[in-house]
Amino acid sequence: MLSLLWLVPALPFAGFLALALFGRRMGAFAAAVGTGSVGLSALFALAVAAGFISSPPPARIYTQSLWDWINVGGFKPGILLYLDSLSLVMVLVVTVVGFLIHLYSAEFMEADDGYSRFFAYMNLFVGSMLVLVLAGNLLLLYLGWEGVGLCSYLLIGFWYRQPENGAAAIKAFVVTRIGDTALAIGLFFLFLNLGTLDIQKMMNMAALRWQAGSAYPEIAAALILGGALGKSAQLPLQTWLPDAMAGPTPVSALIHAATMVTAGVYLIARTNVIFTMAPAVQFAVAVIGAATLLLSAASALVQHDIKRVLAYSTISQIGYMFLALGVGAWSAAIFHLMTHAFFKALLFLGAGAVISGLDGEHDIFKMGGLRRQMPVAFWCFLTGACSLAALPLVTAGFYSKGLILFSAWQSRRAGFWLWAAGIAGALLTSIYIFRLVFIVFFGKPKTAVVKKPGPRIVIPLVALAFLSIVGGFVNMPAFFGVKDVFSRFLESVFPVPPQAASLPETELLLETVSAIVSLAGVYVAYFFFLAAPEYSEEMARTAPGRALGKFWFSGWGFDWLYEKALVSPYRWFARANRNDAVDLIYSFIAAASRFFHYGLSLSQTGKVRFYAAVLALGAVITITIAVLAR
Amino acid sequence: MSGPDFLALLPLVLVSAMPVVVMLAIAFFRDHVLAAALTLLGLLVCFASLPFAASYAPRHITPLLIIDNYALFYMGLIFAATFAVAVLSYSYLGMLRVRREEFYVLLLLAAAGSSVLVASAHFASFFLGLETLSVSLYALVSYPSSREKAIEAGVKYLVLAAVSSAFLLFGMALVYGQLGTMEFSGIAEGAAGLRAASPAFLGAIALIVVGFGFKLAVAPFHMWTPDVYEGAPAPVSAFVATVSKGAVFALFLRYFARVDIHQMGSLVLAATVISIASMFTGNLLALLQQNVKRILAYSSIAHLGYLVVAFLASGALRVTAVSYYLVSYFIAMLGAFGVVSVLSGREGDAVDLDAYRGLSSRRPFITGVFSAMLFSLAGIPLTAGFIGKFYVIAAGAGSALWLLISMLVVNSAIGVYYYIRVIITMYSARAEGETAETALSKGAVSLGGGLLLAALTLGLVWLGVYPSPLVSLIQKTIQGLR
Amino acid sequence: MILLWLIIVPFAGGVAAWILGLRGRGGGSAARWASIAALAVDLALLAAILAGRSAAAGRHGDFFLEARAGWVPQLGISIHLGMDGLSLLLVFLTVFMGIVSVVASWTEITERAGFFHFNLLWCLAGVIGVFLSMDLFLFYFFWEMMLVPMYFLIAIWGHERRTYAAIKFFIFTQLGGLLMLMAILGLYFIHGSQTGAYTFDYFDLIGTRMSSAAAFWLMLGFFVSFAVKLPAVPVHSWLPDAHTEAPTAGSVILAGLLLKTGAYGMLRFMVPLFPDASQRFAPVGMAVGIIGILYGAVLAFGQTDLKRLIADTSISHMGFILVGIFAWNGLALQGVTMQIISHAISTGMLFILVGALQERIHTRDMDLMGRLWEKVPVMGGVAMVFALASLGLPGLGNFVAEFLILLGAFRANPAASAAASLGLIVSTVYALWIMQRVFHGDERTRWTLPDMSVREKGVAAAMIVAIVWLGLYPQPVINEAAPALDGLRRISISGPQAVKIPAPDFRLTAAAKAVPLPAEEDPAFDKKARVVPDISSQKSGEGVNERP
Amino acid sequence: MAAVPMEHVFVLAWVLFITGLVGVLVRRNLLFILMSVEIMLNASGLAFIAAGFKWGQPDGQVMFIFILAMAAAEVSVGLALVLLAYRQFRSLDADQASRMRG
Repeated sequence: MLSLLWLVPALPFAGFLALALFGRRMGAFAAAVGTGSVGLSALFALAVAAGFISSPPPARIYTQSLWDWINVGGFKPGILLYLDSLSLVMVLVVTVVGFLIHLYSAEFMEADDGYSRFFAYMNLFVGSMLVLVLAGNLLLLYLGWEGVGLCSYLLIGFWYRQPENGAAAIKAFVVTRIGDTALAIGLFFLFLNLGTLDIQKMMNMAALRWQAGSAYPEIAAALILGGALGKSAQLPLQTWLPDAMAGPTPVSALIHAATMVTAGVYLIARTNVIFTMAPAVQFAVAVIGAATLLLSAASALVQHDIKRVLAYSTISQIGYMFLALGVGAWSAAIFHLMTHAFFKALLFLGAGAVISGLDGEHDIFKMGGLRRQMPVAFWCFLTGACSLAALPLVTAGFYSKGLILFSAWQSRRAGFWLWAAGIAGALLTSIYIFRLVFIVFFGKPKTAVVKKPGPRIVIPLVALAFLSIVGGFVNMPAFFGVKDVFSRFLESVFPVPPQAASLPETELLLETVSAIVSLAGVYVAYFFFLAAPEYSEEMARTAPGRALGKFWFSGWGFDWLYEKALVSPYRWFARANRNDAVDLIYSFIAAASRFFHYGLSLSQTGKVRFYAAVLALGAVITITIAVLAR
Repeated sequence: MSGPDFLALLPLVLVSAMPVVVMLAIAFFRDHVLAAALTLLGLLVCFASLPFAASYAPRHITPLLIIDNYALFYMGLIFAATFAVAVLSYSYLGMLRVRREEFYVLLLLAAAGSSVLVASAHFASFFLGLETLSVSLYALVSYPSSREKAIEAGVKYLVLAAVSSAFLLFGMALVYGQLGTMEFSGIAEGAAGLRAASPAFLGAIALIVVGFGFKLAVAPFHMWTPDVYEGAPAPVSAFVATVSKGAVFALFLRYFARVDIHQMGSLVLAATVISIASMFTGNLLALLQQNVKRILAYSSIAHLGYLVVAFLASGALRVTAVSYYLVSYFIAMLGAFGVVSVLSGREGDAVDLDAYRGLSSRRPFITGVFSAMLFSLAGIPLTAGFIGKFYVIAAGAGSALWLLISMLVVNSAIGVYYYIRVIITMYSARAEGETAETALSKGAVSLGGGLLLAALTLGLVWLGVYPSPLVSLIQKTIQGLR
Repeated sequence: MILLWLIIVPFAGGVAAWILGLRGRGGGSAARWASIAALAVDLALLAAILAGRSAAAGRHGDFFLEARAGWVPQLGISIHLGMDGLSLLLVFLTVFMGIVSVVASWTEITERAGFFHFNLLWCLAGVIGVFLSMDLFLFYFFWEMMLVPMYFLIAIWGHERRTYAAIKFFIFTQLGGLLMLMAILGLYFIHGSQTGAYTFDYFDLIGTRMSSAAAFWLMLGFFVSFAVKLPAVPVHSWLPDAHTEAPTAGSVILAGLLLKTGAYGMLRFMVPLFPDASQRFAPVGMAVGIIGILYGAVLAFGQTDLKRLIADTSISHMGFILVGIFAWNGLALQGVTMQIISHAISTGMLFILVGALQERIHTRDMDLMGRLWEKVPVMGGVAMVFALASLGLPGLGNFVAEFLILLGAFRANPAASAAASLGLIVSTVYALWIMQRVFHGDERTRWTLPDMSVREKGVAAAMIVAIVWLGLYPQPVINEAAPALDGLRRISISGPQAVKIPAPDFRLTAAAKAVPLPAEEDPAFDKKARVVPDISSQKSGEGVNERP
Repeated sequence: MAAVPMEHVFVLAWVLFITGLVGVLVRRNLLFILMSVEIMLNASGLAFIAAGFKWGQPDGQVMFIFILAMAAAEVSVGLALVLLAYRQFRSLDADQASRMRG
């Protein structure tokens, strides 16, 4: 069973190749190829999972070496697949969610003239993502890492005719590449100090050779963190994600919500040994996560574009995952990664259904009352919203977020503050998502619905809604008395978190607080955006409200700052230097030569007496030198 | 004078007899073909006598002359170059409305004078050879007496050459006054005896250097060059650029092979200044020049500057470098002026660079030849000029003349600009509506001219690809200088 | 002897092409086929070498073929050709790129096609000569010889400012070449005066003792010459002009091969001849490389002329080569080799695309393009692949190259490597910018143009296969180059002077027995913790150096 | 003769030489220029004779005869040219003959 592993990433790649070469002649068949390859891949993934669980390989690690990639001296990263419980979880998330979204796209993208191109890119993405999560060494991981970045670029700019889409795509690629470069340097550092990029050996080696808290793991962790920040859109590299919403909605669902953006979380979880040895950087991860979740939740609160709300929400939710990573709650982070994949994909797909239903309308203030016109979309979206807001007991988000908050509370370093940030974020989350629900689905209809979702859209929505609810039950808090299956499953990968002396009562208390907070958020949203919208409008009209709204709307001014500090100067310099200042040196030499040429030409007067004079002068000079310079 | 002496002297005797023979022939049968044929034949005979004479070399013949391999080598070069000039002249003169036959007499006289120069070992023979050469050249330069430019060039050349002769003579007189001998070997001994060279002696040598400098057209004694080259008939320009300079340089080297210039630091300095000045002056003046003959004139100034670099070197490479460079320079200059010559029409020489535009499509052969010559002058591989330049730089590097060869390198780069500018012009398409067509002769290249150009090109490439035989030959000439 | 034929065949093919091209009608086509035939013969010769090389071992270490004939014995110049893995790869690349450029410019060249192919093949022959010469004079001879045909290619078949570009190219490279000649001669005389044997032979000159000042100046002569060819900032400014104005085949050969001769020269000559001086110069060399990487990218980003943009990216990519060479360890050198090959393919193909585009719309101005994907999706897709190669996307050859270079450089100088890594970011900017301006975005001019023809698709397919293959399975190339690179590193340390002054950065492999191995470790990091494992030193010897 | 010191003769020769040179430089008329050149040549002739006298050799006088012969040849060609030049330029002004320059 496990030996089928290579097929899991290979199938999407094969789909990509077929679509890239013959896609334009396939017509509607392209969707079958695209979806089919990912579907098959998902089936194989399930088969592999069954095999992995039923007869676990030794040490719960299965590796499959395909071929030698590079072998220079001791540097020999291979094309090596590596399966353990962590990557298995990721593979399942990627293939299953990926398949659902492909299915959704088959209908969603039907009218588009780039139908086959879309599926080609999507297949390439799934393939790359699978390489990323299955990579046995960091270089192969880097290949997948950049590959998904590429697909993200391609799909954000999928509708290439609009320049702003292209700009968003480039921005996404470049900003993530900044992080990637840090990661690349990290790879150099790791290889040269640990002698391998093979993840498992590397971790063993690090534990063996480095002392916890010394400069080596700190540097390595910081560099890896750089990569993760870019890919996962965390402060200060978060600016690309809202703009990335220029891509088709399924793309946002798959890449910018469920899978790619969480790759940073996966990377840090993967290299948890190093982060554990680097307490300073790990704490920075937590702080960055906390800051990001708050900042972007605030931004989500004031957006008009339905997808931008979700985009900020994604950043914020990944902030939670970083928070979890930062406090050493590895499995909590992965747990939230999984549930987030379900409910955020669901939200995006629901939003997509709404957008296509309204003929491409993105502005939530032009929507309204869709509850009746699009009941399936409404119920599914509501499920996702509940899960995101972590409404207690019945949603997956409740369990995963609760675990994170609990872990933050337990953290030895600034535990309370991290928890407080998380809980404040939870309140904001619940407010902004229900603001969205109330504005879009309640109230008066403002735009006519032109299209109802067909079965290929409904099935994924329902499936994801289902997962958004049951996905949390795999890991319940201790006081429920149910086993924390998920954490146990990941035990072989992650070290056991340092258990502070805390009682299940504490956990119960915290869960209760967060349940209350999320419900309160729903009420606040109801009050300000449905029951009494005039209050919120009033608030937004005051000077500080306007300023704050604008500030939040623009994502805390990061774009502005980067534009002024980096992009504009770079562009200005490149333009100004178009003709290459260095060339001036040579132009000057050429000009000087011309000058001397004309000067000397003037000396050739054609007058014989002048020539004789020069001759005489030359004679004088020669004699002078000969006599005086002895 | 013994029998072997006469045999060793045979080339010189022959080449001196030739003008007389041709003159007599003209006196009886005034015929262009006959005169030309006699000239060519005579030069061939002279050339053929060289190996014969070589078997009796080296040999001092009277205090005036020395026949050694070195002298014979340069005589061979002179004969060959004169032969080429004569071939070119034949078709060139065909266009002129003047008496043609005396041209060959003058040409042979000039060749005879040059031959004396390269074999001279004494101020007197030096002076005689030089003046024989010069006076013939005055007449040759202004030979097309109906051309205004030719007369102007003749007058300029005459006045300036006479002045420079006066410098040279005066210098000789002063040297003689101090050392009491006019033989080069005696002067060398005397100079070595002087040790802390006296200012008077250095001044006298400097005057001689001025005389040499004028003939070699190195800066700052170069002013006449472009005007004379432009005004003179193209074959004569070729002669002035090659034989006249080559012979003088050969003598220059012989002279200073005896008198060790490196004992006289100030002269080395003067020569260095002259060399650098020549390179820059020549190349910069040529840079944007539109007149092809003037370009070649300025180029020759620069090339003599390069040669001085080799001259300033010491060691075995010095003579090899100079000789090899001179051979490559001879071929390239003869070829270049040859091209100008065959393209020239009755009204005047083909000097306007614009007229060369688009030549490659109309005259591919000529274009190819000219390109090869220019590439050689620029020192590009596969041509003799490449090896020549390599030798010069090698000689300089071998003597650690880093300043000079750096300057040479810089100047090569400047030089490349105008050489390839000319080439580019030939290969670029003619602009619409231009009618410079008339400026260049449309007539077919004469058989002789064509063969000559082909032979020169072949020689150029041969020396560029397989320099070894010539190097061996040159190395045999070195002993005579020690 | 077969080595000599490798050079002679293109020469002869060029002459044949010229003669065939003189016939009016059909002459062009005949010339093209003659060129292809000549290059195919070369390819066959290479195949023969590959097949039978174990039998014929050269005199010198890693050289499996050598040929030697007298030339100018008076000066100790001989026609000494030698081939090791590095040369083999580069000659192969030359022939490959030659075929590609002939095919790519099949319809572009209509005027004087015979002469065009003559120049093309002579240029290739010169490049092959450069890659095979083991005599410094011969090397210089070929080095200068390839300029003239390239000059003609630019000056006759170039675009608007061809004259300016051709002259600029010629003067820059000529000046550089002459500086190298000075250095060669300096070395020649130093060696000759010490040993009494005046020779230009590479193997004899290696290990010449000299004062460190002399070594520095001579090294500098070589460096400047190679830096001009490479090109490195600030002597790069001939490149944008030459590449932009050259016809497609000219640009392909310039970018693909001529620039690489500079890299090759540094690998083969500069460092092995002057190991200590190069090592002392390394920080400066790396700095020059880094500046090149960044400056080239900035320059590229500022352009509106598509071809000029691509030309400027070469400056950036060649900066990596400089960094790699001055890092001078196994990883970096393998990276340099990979970069030489990958960049030839990626940039070559980009130039072919620009050429194809210009043939169709007669402009290179990106302000006039935009949204071309709509019209020519295949071309757009191909362009995307090579734009991505240009920015170093993993899975394509350039990534392997740049990663290895940076990895090796990190060992030698972490700060420099980190700075050079910024190149990964700036290259992204310009590469995506190309796609945005040309294929995406607004339609600024309404063009109607056909997509790629079968011939063009064939070229593109070959290039894509090559670049992907290099990206996913570069091992054959690495194995081929390994003994040669190890050999270079060995001779660069086993010279007499190197024994005196142990050079920590110029390491040798286990295969070298003469000198005790300095441990391959990074001094900067080693002080605090003994964490340096055995990386490339011992294993590279065992792993890839086993060929007899 | 012995009464005249050697140096004086050389000084005279120098003076003559420079006089001639200055003549070449300042005179416009071609004929005068030629005459000035003759003065320069004669200066060297004088120097030769003096040098020959100093060393008691005939060589100096031989050289002087050579110089005379050469000067005659030169002048004959020179005058012919002057004649032609006059025919062309209708003037003997040396500065007139400056069609070629640059």
